[in-house]
Amino acid sequence: MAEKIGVYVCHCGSNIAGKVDVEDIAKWAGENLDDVAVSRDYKFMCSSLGQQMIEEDIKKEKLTRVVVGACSPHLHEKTFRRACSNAGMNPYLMDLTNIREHCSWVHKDRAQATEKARALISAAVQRVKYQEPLEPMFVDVNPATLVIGGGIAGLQAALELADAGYHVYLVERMPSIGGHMAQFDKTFPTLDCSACILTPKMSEAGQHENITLLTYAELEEVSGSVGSFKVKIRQKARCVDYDACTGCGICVEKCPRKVLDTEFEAGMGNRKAIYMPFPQAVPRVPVIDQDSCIWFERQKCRACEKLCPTDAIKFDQQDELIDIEVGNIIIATGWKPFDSKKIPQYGYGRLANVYTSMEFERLCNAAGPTNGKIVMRDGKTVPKSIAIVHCVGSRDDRHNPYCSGVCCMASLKFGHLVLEKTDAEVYSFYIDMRTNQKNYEEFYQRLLGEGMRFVRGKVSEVTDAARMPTEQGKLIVQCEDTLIGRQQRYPVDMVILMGALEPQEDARELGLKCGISCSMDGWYTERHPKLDPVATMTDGVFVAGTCQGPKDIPASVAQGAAAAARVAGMITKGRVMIEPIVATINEQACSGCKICNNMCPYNAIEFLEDPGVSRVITALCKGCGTCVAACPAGVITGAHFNNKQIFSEIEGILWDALQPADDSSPQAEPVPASAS
Amino acid sequence: MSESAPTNGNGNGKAKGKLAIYWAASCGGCEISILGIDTKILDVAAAFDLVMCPCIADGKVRDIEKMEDGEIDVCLFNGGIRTSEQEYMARLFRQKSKCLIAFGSCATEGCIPGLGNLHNRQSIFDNSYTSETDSTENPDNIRPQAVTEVPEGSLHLPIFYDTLKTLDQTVDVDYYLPGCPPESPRIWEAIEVLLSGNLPDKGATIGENTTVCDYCPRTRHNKKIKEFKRTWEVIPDEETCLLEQGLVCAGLATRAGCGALCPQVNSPCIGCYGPNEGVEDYGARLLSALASVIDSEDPDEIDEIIRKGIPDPIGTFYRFSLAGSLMRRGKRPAPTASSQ
Amino acid sequence: MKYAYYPGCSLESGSAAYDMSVRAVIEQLGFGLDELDDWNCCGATEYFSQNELVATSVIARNLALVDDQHDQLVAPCAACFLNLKKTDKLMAEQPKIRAKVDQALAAGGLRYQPGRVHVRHLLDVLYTDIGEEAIRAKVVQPLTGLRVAPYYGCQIVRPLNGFDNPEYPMKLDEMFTWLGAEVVDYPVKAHCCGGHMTQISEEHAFELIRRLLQSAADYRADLILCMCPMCQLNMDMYQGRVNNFFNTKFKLPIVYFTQMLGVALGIDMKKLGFGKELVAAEPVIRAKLEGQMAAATK
Amino acid sequence: MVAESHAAHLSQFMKDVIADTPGGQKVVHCLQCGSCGGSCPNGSEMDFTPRAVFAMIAADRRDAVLQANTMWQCVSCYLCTARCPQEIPITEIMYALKRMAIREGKAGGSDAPALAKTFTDFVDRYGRSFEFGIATRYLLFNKPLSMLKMGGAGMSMFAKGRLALTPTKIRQVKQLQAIIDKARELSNED
Amino acid sequence: MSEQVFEPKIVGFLCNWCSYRAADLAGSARITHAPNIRIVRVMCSGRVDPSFVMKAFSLGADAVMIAGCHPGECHYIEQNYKAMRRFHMLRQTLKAMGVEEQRIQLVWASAAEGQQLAEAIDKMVEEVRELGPLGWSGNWEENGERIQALEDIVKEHEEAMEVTA
Repeated sequence: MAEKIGVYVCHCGSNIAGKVDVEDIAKWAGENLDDVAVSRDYKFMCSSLGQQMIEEDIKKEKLTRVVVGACSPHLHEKTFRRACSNAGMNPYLMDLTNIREHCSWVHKDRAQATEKARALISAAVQRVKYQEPLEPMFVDVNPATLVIGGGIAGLQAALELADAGYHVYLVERMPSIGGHMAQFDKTFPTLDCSACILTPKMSEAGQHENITLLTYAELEEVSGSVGSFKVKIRQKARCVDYDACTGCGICVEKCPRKVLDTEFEAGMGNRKAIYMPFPQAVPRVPVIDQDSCIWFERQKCRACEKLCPTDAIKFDQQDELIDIEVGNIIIATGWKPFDSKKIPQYGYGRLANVYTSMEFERLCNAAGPTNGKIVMRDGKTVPKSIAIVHCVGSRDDRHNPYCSGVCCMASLKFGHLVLEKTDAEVYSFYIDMRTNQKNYEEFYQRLLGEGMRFVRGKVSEVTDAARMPTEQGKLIVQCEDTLIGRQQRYPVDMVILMGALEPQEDARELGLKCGISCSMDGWYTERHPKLDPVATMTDGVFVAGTCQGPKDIPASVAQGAAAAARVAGMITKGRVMIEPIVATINEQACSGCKICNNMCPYNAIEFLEDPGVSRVITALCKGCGTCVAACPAGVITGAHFNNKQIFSEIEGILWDALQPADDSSPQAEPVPASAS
Repeated sequence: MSESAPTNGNGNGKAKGKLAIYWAASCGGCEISILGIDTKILDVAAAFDLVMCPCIADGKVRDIEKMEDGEIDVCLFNGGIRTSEQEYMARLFRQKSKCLIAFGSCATEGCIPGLGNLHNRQSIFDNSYTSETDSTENPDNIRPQAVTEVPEGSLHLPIFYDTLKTLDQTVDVDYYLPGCPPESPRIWEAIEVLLSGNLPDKGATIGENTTVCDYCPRTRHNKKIKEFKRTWEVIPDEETCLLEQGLVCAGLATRAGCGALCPQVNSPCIGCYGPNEGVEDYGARLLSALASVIDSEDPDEIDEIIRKGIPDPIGTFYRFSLAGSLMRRGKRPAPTASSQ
Repeated sequence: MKYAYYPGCSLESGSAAYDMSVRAVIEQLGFGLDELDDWNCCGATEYFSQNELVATSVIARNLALVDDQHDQLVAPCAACFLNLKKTDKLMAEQPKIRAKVDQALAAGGLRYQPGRVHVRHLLDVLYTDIGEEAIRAKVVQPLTGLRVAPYYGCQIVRPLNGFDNPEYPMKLDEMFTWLGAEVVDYPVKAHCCGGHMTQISEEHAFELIRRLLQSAADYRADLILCMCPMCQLNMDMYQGRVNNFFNTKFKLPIVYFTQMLGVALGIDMKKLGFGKELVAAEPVIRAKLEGQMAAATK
Repeated sequence: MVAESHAAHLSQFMKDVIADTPGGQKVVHCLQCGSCGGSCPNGSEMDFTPRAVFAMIAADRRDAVLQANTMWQCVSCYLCTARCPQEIPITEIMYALKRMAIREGKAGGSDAPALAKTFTDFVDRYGRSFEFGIATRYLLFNKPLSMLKMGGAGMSMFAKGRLALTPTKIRQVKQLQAIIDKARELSNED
Repeated sequence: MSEQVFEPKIVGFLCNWCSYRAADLAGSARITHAPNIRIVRVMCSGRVDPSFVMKAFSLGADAVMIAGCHPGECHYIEQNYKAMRRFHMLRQTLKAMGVEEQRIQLVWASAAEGQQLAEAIDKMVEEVRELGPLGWSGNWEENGERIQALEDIVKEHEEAMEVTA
């Protein structure tokens, strides 16, 4: 039975009509394309009047299919589907073709743009004939949520959800929650003490009845999909009985093995083989670092075990796998600092008094290894001059092309702390000062007033090769002062490298487990950079904080809260709709060749041994269609993107390309009459 | 044409039906396969009068020409259309038959003669008639001519086309019977269907809707291919899927019907039974499936694996189906001049 | 495939010591290096300053002369190495330049397919292809006690070398630890020696040379190892004038790394071209290695 | 990469520089960070640092750039290129500016063009460079005074057998000259 | 369209998540590019069946672009690698049929790369313009002598009839 198709071409004001002859196309479609019953153009098809027009036509003209030529389906597909639904038509019998973003907005020549729009409309008309009614699927949402990462973003998200009454599993790789923020001394621009504002949140999370804290634990595996994820967590062996330990700290005190703390203290201080990373750690349960512990090294010592008043030390503890079920996942895994050794001309690792910014954070932290005294590597000399080098590994195509965003403000903070605590001169070597958040520019002004010196120029090198007596024994920072256009050398005592914020080493790997992707530079990709910044392309997986890109504390907190709000919304609604765009296998025809099974990264294609055929587990299928294209027997169908639909679309899109004399169709032949 | 069943002459007292078998560009193997139905040929003879079968019985074109349109009940047409005479015969049988069946791989998808579509008339003739080729002795460089003048008048030879076409690219076809050749038991099954009167929809392939793998007894695991091997390079293990051993086995894309004869004797399927039901392009399917399981994410390595393992992609993917594929042929330089 | 050798003009005259020591060392290591027949000058930086196409065509002739038996072209001179490598890259990546260079080469009856020849610096070949094990095995005179300052200069390590860090190279440092020398890790080892500036604006060049000598002296180096004729020339020939100009007293021998490698391999110093340098190296080396050298000769 | 569609908006000088430098289109991405000017071993002697030159190119200050000493002070050490965060082929741009200055007759202030010419003349003729000939001829014509200063070192070099008095000539010098002639001819076509 | 300039018709199969959005972005940023590409949206470059490409060629397309997320960034984790493998196999096969390599291109463009996609399209259009029309849909037409020959056969047979009659 022939379809009755309605074609609706939108002017979008002059956005489309300015470059595409929409009236002509609507008329042409009505007259020339098969099965088109109604064809109209209209000023704004997405307006309520435009939608109403479509709805009325569906009812009055008994349309069976609708084609809209307007903007991107990413913008208004839902709108027009709803209109069709309202008129009683299955929404999947509508096709929206993009004659704005892909046509009128990007082509200069009106005639050419019109020709292209015609082809696109023709394609949609051919395609829509073969579209099939589909029913959306719904799944229930498990109200528990997994938050990965116990930094400030993850903490915020966890607390928001827990306070709203929902259960949260908070997984943190380190022995304590707190993240990078716990390492900082002050926070810009307000200069309030980082620990003072963070630790209340940490202990709240530690005690919250709705939060299950899993520290010293990592995500092992995720399966399932939005609403019902099944997650495996690896609880690494602490060698300390979590429940028995009271956190008294005797074990730490008595442990004879000191090791360099490259994590919390950024290599500036030591810790014991059994340790809590810092005094305010949550939970207050130490862990044994098996790589440094004398017992694990040569089966001697056991001092901690002997002295523990509650017998909490368990050397034979093993890693444990914990299975949990959640409805949503929030990833808040943060960042790692750039390895400044990658820029050898800055001398880090070779020149003693070149510091990374994390090292300097610990150096000026009152709870740090020097109790906040700013001294050089010898542990006593107070520097007389300090150079702060911006953009170390940021804004640099050889390392990270992006701006790390927070370093300008962090340098101002460092400048302030140095000026407050010492008599040293502070130079800041910058390319552009970026201080564009609330009260940031004011902070810059403040530092100008405090006498911090600003040199506009990217530092070329830091060297100990003196050229003149005044440079002897100093670190010389060489750069072009671009504001005066001359090469300059600044002899200083200490250099701080403001290293870039980089994605975590295993960000891609974790992303793969959760089914989300990273952009070129390794940060997680959000669903939409402006309008959907915490959702991802995978339903039920959200991102918050710096794992999505460099950002400061206020932005991380805001994102953590935003992600929590999105999850809370899903939980409140109770069920979630899944697009019915999935693959199905015709099991009768399947020969069980097993080409498709490995095609699916979601393990959505199972092999049924008994009949020897494959079957798609609909709930797991994400609808990419890769198996459809791979099936050698052609027995897998991809809903809404099946072969017939796409072939027809290709036919339509090339309606004007076919050679006039095509002798392939026997009917068009001049058949010579046989002798009779 | 397919609305009415062929006349059933099986002792119902009705007149016997008329059966024609014809060959165009083909090897004759299809006729041999018909004879392979053995004593059942007697049943066929009981049901039909054989009005034409150049391979095994006498029959005159002019007798066919004299028939009424639709007078022949069933025509089994094998071979592709390579010359004007073959096209004429295809049209003639179309006109005179109620039910025209593309019989065998050549008629359905072009088969081996269709590989000529990588060339054109000029290059095929050059190759066939030039003394420079080892197998040809033609010192006077004599070429077939479409028209030869003799004292008695002009003699005409059919012209040779640049492109071999399948039967359905030439005339309307009612049913398809694939295979190179169609296996005798499948032929008998098809005849039974025709005799039963319980006909499938027009355009259907009379055969199975599954692939050779369904009949292949080998065990299958994960498919990941680092290297495609040529048949002479390995003696395959007899238990495991040949493709998983690196051999290009076309069984997964090829319609069942043969009973997986080749894989059962340790030889990979070459795809003679053509595409499965509903597949538009056999080669594209096989190509897509094989490429999908290449075990590399490096473009250069992928290219290398393909170049090394599949030096002749057309011969691998389109051995039987080039003429019937979406692309139909290789790029033709320019239409050849009118002289043959 | 075999290695072709492109000595470059300097090694024919001014830097004969480099050439002699390269050949001696290669022979001692049992490695084949066939001199490219009828090679021409790489043009240093001078053609590129005037006409890019002529520059690349002149260089491409050398690449085209490499026969089918050879797929590696080894250059010991920095400028030659960079120019050969740069031309191969330009031809590979810039179709317009390639088309014209093809035409120019054709005028001389030659052809070059970019990428066919791998241009290598000698250090890379010694370090990577011959390698630590083979070199260590042949050391008969360890350089124990000798403080050497490896000097890489600029063009070898930047920007196309692909075998070492362009900013802080280490391969030569490592090689000399194999030989037992004390390697001085001084900060200017990849800074510029002034290149042809000595010809154009010598005061500026003197300052650049002074920085290098100063830093090596600060780090108490006994001698500077170099791997480019121009660097050797600038630091050696001009050392006296630098001293006059700045009123300094540098007396640092500047030798080719292959010369010292040769010493470690036990090759006679005459065969290595010692004595051609203006700041004499032999006394310094003998003084530092005396005891051992005597022991070795026994 | 500069999109073709944007190239129209660049200054004429910028367009010329891009056209004359392989990979030169990167120059439009200059951030003005100054890591080139800061790194240059000769940077303190330059009229304008490379960074400033790029700003001047963008501002179409052709004469000021081509008459400056900047590119002639370049020693081709590639340190700027290695450090440029935008991966601009700075050394190659310096070569391009040298060529443009010579072509447009603006390279007055430096001896470098003369040295370059002397050098390549010898190579054109012999196929090899000839240090003694280059040095004497260049100094004779350009810096007779410094020849006296050089005398001592030159004599020592000679004494050490490091200065050849006769040039080496390659066998197929005709072939080389044919290549050079063809290349000159082709480069004049643009 | 101008008579002199050949305007190639290119069918683009673009991934819904990246390159299709890149084309959207090119639109909202008004990055003009050649109108010769006509876009078919697929959920993933992994959905692109080689037969889609062949279908497009057989129907008269001069070139086909397949565009997906950058390797390692696939919305469906790794399906673009499958697209890559098929693309290479397909390109080799088409090459054996005489279709120039430039007529089938695989492009990676993230949703943020409107500019890059537009450049890739422009570059491809120019390359294909240089190659000229593909004209595959007329590739199997026989020349006029075919009809003549068929008519000759009919006539000959008629004559033969007459003789026997």
